[in-house]
Amino acid sequence: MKVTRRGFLKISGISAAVVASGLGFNLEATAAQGYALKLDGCTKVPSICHFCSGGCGLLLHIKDGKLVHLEGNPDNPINEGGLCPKAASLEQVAYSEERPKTPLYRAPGAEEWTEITWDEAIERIAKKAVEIRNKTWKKTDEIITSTGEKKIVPANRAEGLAMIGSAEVDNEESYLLTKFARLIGTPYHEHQARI
Amino acid sequence: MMTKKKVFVDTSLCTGCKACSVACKAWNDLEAEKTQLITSYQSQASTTYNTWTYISMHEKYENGKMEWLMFKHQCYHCAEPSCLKACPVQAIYKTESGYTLIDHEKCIGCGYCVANCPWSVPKTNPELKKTFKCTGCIDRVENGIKPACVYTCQPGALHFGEPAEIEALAQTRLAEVKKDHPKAQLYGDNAMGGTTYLYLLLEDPEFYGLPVNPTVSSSLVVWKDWVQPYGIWLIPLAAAAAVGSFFTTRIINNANKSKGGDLHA
Amino acid sequence: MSPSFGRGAMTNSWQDMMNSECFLIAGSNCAENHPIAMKWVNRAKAKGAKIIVVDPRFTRTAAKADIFAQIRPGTDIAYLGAMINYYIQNKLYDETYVLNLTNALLKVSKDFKFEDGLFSGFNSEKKKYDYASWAYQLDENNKPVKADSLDDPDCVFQLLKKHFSRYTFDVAEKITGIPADKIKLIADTFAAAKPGNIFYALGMTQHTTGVQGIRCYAIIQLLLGNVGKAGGGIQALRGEPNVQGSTDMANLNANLPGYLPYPTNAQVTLHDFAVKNGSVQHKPMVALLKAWFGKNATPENDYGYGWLPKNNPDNMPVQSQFFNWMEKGQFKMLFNWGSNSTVSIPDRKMVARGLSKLEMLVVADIFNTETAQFWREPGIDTKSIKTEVIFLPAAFVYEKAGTMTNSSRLVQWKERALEPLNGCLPDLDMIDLIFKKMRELYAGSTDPKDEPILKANWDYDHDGEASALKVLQELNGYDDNTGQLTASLADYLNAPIGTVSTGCWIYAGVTPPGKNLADRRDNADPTGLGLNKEYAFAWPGNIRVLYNRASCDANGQPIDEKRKLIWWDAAAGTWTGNDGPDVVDKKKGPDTPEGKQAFRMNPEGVGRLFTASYTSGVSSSPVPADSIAAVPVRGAGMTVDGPMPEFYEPIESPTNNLLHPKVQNNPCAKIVSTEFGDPKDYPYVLTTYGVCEHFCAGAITRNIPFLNEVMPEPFAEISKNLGKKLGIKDGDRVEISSIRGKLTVHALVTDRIQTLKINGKDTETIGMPWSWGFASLNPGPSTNNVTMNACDPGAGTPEYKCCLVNARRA
Amino acid sequence: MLKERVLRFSGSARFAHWGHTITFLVLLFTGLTLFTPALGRVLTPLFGSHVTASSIHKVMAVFFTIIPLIALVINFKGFVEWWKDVFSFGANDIKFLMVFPLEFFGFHVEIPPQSKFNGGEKMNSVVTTTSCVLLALSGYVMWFKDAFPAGLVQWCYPIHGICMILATCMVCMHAYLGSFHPGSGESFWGMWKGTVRSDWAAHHHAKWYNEVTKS
Repeated sequence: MKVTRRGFLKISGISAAVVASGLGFNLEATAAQGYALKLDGCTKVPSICHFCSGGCGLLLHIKDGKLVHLEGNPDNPINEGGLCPKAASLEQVAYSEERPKTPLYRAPGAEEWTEITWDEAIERIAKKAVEIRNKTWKKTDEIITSTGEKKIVPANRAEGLAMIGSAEVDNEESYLLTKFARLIGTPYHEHQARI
Repeated sequence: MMTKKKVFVDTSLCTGCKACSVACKAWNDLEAEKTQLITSYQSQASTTYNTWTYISMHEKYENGKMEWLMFKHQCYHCAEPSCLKACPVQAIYKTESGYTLIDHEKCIGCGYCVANCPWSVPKTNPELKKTFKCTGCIDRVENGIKPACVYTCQPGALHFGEPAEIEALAQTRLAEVKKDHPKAQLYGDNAMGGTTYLYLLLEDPEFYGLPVNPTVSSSLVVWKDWVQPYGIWLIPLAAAAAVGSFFTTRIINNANKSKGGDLHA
Repeated sequence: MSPSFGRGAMTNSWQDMMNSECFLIAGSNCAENHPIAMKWVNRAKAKGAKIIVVDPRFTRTAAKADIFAQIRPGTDIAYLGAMINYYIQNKLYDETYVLNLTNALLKVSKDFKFEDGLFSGFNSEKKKYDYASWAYQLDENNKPVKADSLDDPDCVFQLLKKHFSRYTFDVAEKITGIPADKIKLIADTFAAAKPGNIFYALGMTQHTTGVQGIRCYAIIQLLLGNVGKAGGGIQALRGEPNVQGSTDMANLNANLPGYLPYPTNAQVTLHDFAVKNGSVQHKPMVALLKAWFGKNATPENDYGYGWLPKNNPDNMPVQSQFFNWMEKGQFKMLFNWGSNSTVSIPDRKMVARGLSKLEMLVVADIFNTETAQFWREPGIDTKSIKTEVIFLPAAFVYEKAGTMTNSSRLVQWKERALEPLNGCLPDLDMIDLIFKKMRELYAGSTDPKDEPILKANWDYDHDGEASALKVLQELNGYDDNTGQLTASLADYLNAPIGTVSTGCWIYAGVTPPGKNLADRRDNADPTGLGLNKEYAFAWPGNIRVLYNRASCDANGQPIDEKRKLIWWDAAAGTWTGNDGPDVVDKKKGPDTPEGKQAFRMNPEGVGRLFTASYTSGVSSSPVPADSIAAVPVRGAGMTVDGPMPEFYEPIESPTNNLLHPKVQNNPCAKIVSTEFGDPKDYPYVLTTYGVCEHFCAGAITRNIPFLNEVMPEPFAEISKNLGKKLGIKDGDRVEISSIRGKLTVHALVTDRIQTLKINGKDTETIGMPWSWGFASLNPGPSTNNVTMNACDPGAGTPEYKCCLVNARRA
Repeated sequence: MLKERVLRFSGSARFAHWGHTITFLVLLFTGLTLFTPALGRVLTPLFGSHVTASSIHKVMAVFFTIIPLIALVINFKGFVEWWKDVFSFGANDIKFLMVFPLEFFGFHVEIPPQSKFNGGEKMNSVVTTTSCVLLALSGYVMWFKDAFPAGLVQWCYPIHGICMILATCMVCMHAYLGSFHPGSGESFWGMWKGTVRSDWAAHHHAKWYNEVTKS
């Protein structure tokens, strides 16, 4: 048994607090020794669920920088502590082995990922974005006005850059995505709100 | 002192979201299991040593009306539990809050409780040789927090509290639900001396695959109340008879000898 | 909703659901996809509220319903139209509300027509409408002409009555498969128990007629007088944690933050923009430019307006069209933030085709998604794909500080709870680093094209990382004169143009000096109505129930004693109440024209039963040729495919349009897929959806073992009749195929889907969840192999909810 | 004549008897650890732990089942004869059982002529055979409880216990009678060496002795 050992030890800890008597338990001993709570000594940090748009409150119980338990925030008036199965499972993301440990790079034609550093990743992205931006810059458009004339107007678009933003990130991030996209010249900025 | 507690499972409000099962695993650090769909949206077939509570789903289509009923399974924490009675090493005990717990220091994983629970709730981990089941989140309850399943339930199908309050709520809900579901009934209040988990069912217990009138089985009564306390004395009795015979035969023989009697051997 | 009420957002809140007397849940399966809703719905139910569920399947939500109706996917407008018709014919509407708070009395141009399934003004070449004939009759002050009574043949009410008179219960039954008497029962139940609340989600939007379906809801709620009231309204249950916020922040090509219209290439100057969009958009645009370019934004340089890239309105792809554009070679590089298109785009094979043509794909996500690994999907020739891919591991929600905005516009702040795992970064830092690196690469450039990058106001550093609070404060905005954060929305609105900045004007007031209102934790609810006014911050201006002026009578007093939201305090001369008053001006009482407006974001100030084209503030006197054009005040939100809803068959449908055979589908729909199936080969209607245990494309949830346990695999739900016909038993494998692709999954043969009688013919529905893909701990076939990509013309949402398929035992 | 011996038990029968004796005793003591908590407290330390006790119990259970099966295969005829004899309960056997208690405690009584097995031995054989079969069956059901209906499994617990008690009682009596009872001494050698003294056989199992000697 791999993971459950922790649970087993905890439970044996609980039952160890109960002194056996003729019937197998002793009420006074139970009351006196109590049941250890794994939340004892944890700091509580509220957060918000990352799934549907309910905005249910999460409460993370943290000890020594480690997540001990995650459950609903009883003080959040939306969910009053309740959580759906998705939210209730969120502690399994915190230390998931499935989460990549570094930025990953896949070269053209490659069949596997290569691990790269953050510096290298940012450098590669920025250089490529500058290259494409320069290469595909569209300075003007030709339009037909309401009176039927042809007119050259500014376009200022980097036609080769596109961005799929996100409903999965925070407002501040989402806002910076919009700002970033428009500043570098792409109006081709969409996200999964439509789907 | 912790007073007795009760949990009300209002199946009429349960949406079958399974958050209770997930929250139970998260709180108790239970391992996720590999499953597949069984029927409906149900993937967990029974309690296991890593799954202490789960939802079963039951579909019914009659006269053009569809019903999709949910049932939450976990340890009922009976007042007079069969498992406790069956346990040969007194590893199972009751708390003052009404919970039935397994002391894992003592538990030897023999599985006697597994076989004798009317709902087959406890399950033995063959590697650890320990038996596991819902603890009612005793560590939370004793520290003034609701059990993990009750705490997480969003649709409000689970309620935790003092017995009187819970029973009154159950009666109110029953009266309400009866209007639409004439077969609605409470379940658990009369079973096994009264269970800690009290249910509002929308159909007969059989519909959910539940024993209608769960009691301590007669086999367990025969075993634990007759055979074990009284039957066992036959052995010393037989042994005593043999010992008695050992002496009486010799005494009588000696008497016979002195009378000039004959010896068999 | 925006064209009807003025704002597109969910009108009420989750907690407010407990105040309802009746729910019409249609196009939402909230027990599965918004489980929190059931907490509050069940509370209302316990108090006696009725629940009506209309869905193609008997769902976990339906399991809690008092009335359930199984509908053929994509035919909602038919039965909703019948409800509207029934309410009008039988005078079941709230007459006071309709007369005072809607545009029922306004007269529409005599040029307006509806014939053979088309409204007047259709351009068949562009597949677009010209709105000219959808206008009001205007008086000399450019105000719409008001009829004397609802009987005036030109008034909106009569047009509505005439339009929907074709929608009888019998017609609706033939189209939808719902028995006529059940539709009547739904209509009666919903009209009888007020306030009534309507929920919808992707079940309504993911159609080529999605916007018009929502318009039906708006019309019903306006007729019944349910909007602006506690327990009433229309709840657009948004699908993702911050989809409200990301829409507010304009991760969309047609907007800038705060729902500003995106400037098109014809709007060369800021003035052009203002003329086109009205003064109400002019000010926030200037404030936004000041936020973006700081001191470099001056009146002299049009506040840097010229630096914005301009949209070419003839050529703007929505997300599901992006991949076609890549395949055609226009896009060379794609930034993809937390989105898993390889699983989520309908007719998804086009995604890999598109991504293969890129020079570089950048994916930021928590887990290594199918999209990041598109080049190694089984069956793909990996070596031939030249796309460079960079995957950036992102911090999870509790590993970073920031706000998210929930469906009911509640902006909630969270602190970082855990350090990011493995040193991964919040998306905020990634964007910050990439931008700063690009700026470094452009340093010293004198090319005008590089000016927006070099002149941008971009400084979010704090302790060596980007600070979310600094960004939130930029959203809130600053006052130029004091250099201080703007204290409230009112302060922003009252400031002269060009003196305040805000990155998103509707968030103004979220961080007044020294405070962060999104981080408020006082959950007190003194009214018991679930307003929780001191908890976090709801835009706009902390209003919890939108349009709440409609909860008051003509004297400004609450109509519903049990559910008091706001009122006019005559003694104090101000609007006040339990909620923030949603009024034009708090000081303007119910006897002023402003004080009567319940829908202040509409140019008419009333709810729009008919979405007429109208711009307020335009002078009717002609503009002198030599002077510059005057700036109007506010334009109306339009529904591009008609001012009133009309039923059209889904693009792939098993039957013909009963109302107008010549116009089978929405004439404006954006068609993206290239292959369409014939009902003869693909006789069954497939509808797709999510399940409670997984989320969207499953990139996160399929990597969570607990969730894989409770929902281990995808499946197809079929009726027992179809099961018998195809020889499929519960638990067998079934192959579902469309002309676009196929997949094989576990079959659930169930009574929860019944055979429907459509126009006299038996019609089968098949249901499948779509959250699986080839990667993760729990891989499975993607349902979007078979779905079809054709979008609603207004929202750009693809029609996931219906396509034609075949099925066989596998 | 005094020195003459008659073959009473074949090798396979003796193998089965003693094999069963050993396995039964081990099963009994390992099993009793779980019978009542008090017994458990006393007996469990003998085996170290419940886990060891239960492992030994399971291993022994297999031998306990296999041994008679092997014997059955080797000497099917012998088994059949045994069963034929023990299950043919006649008037003499009843008479034997009626007077046996007196004999048991040492009173001299007239015993009617007995076959190869006397009424007591027959009863022992019947009861132990039945108990052993039931013990084995119920034991396997409890061991592999997932494969059987819950009701059946539940009944196996008392059945196992009852059979254990009956079998153990029989074992006590049988062991005593076969060894220390003054009148049955030679029967021990019958099972140990296989042969018994002719005179003892003639006295105790006249019917059988007559049959054997005739043939």
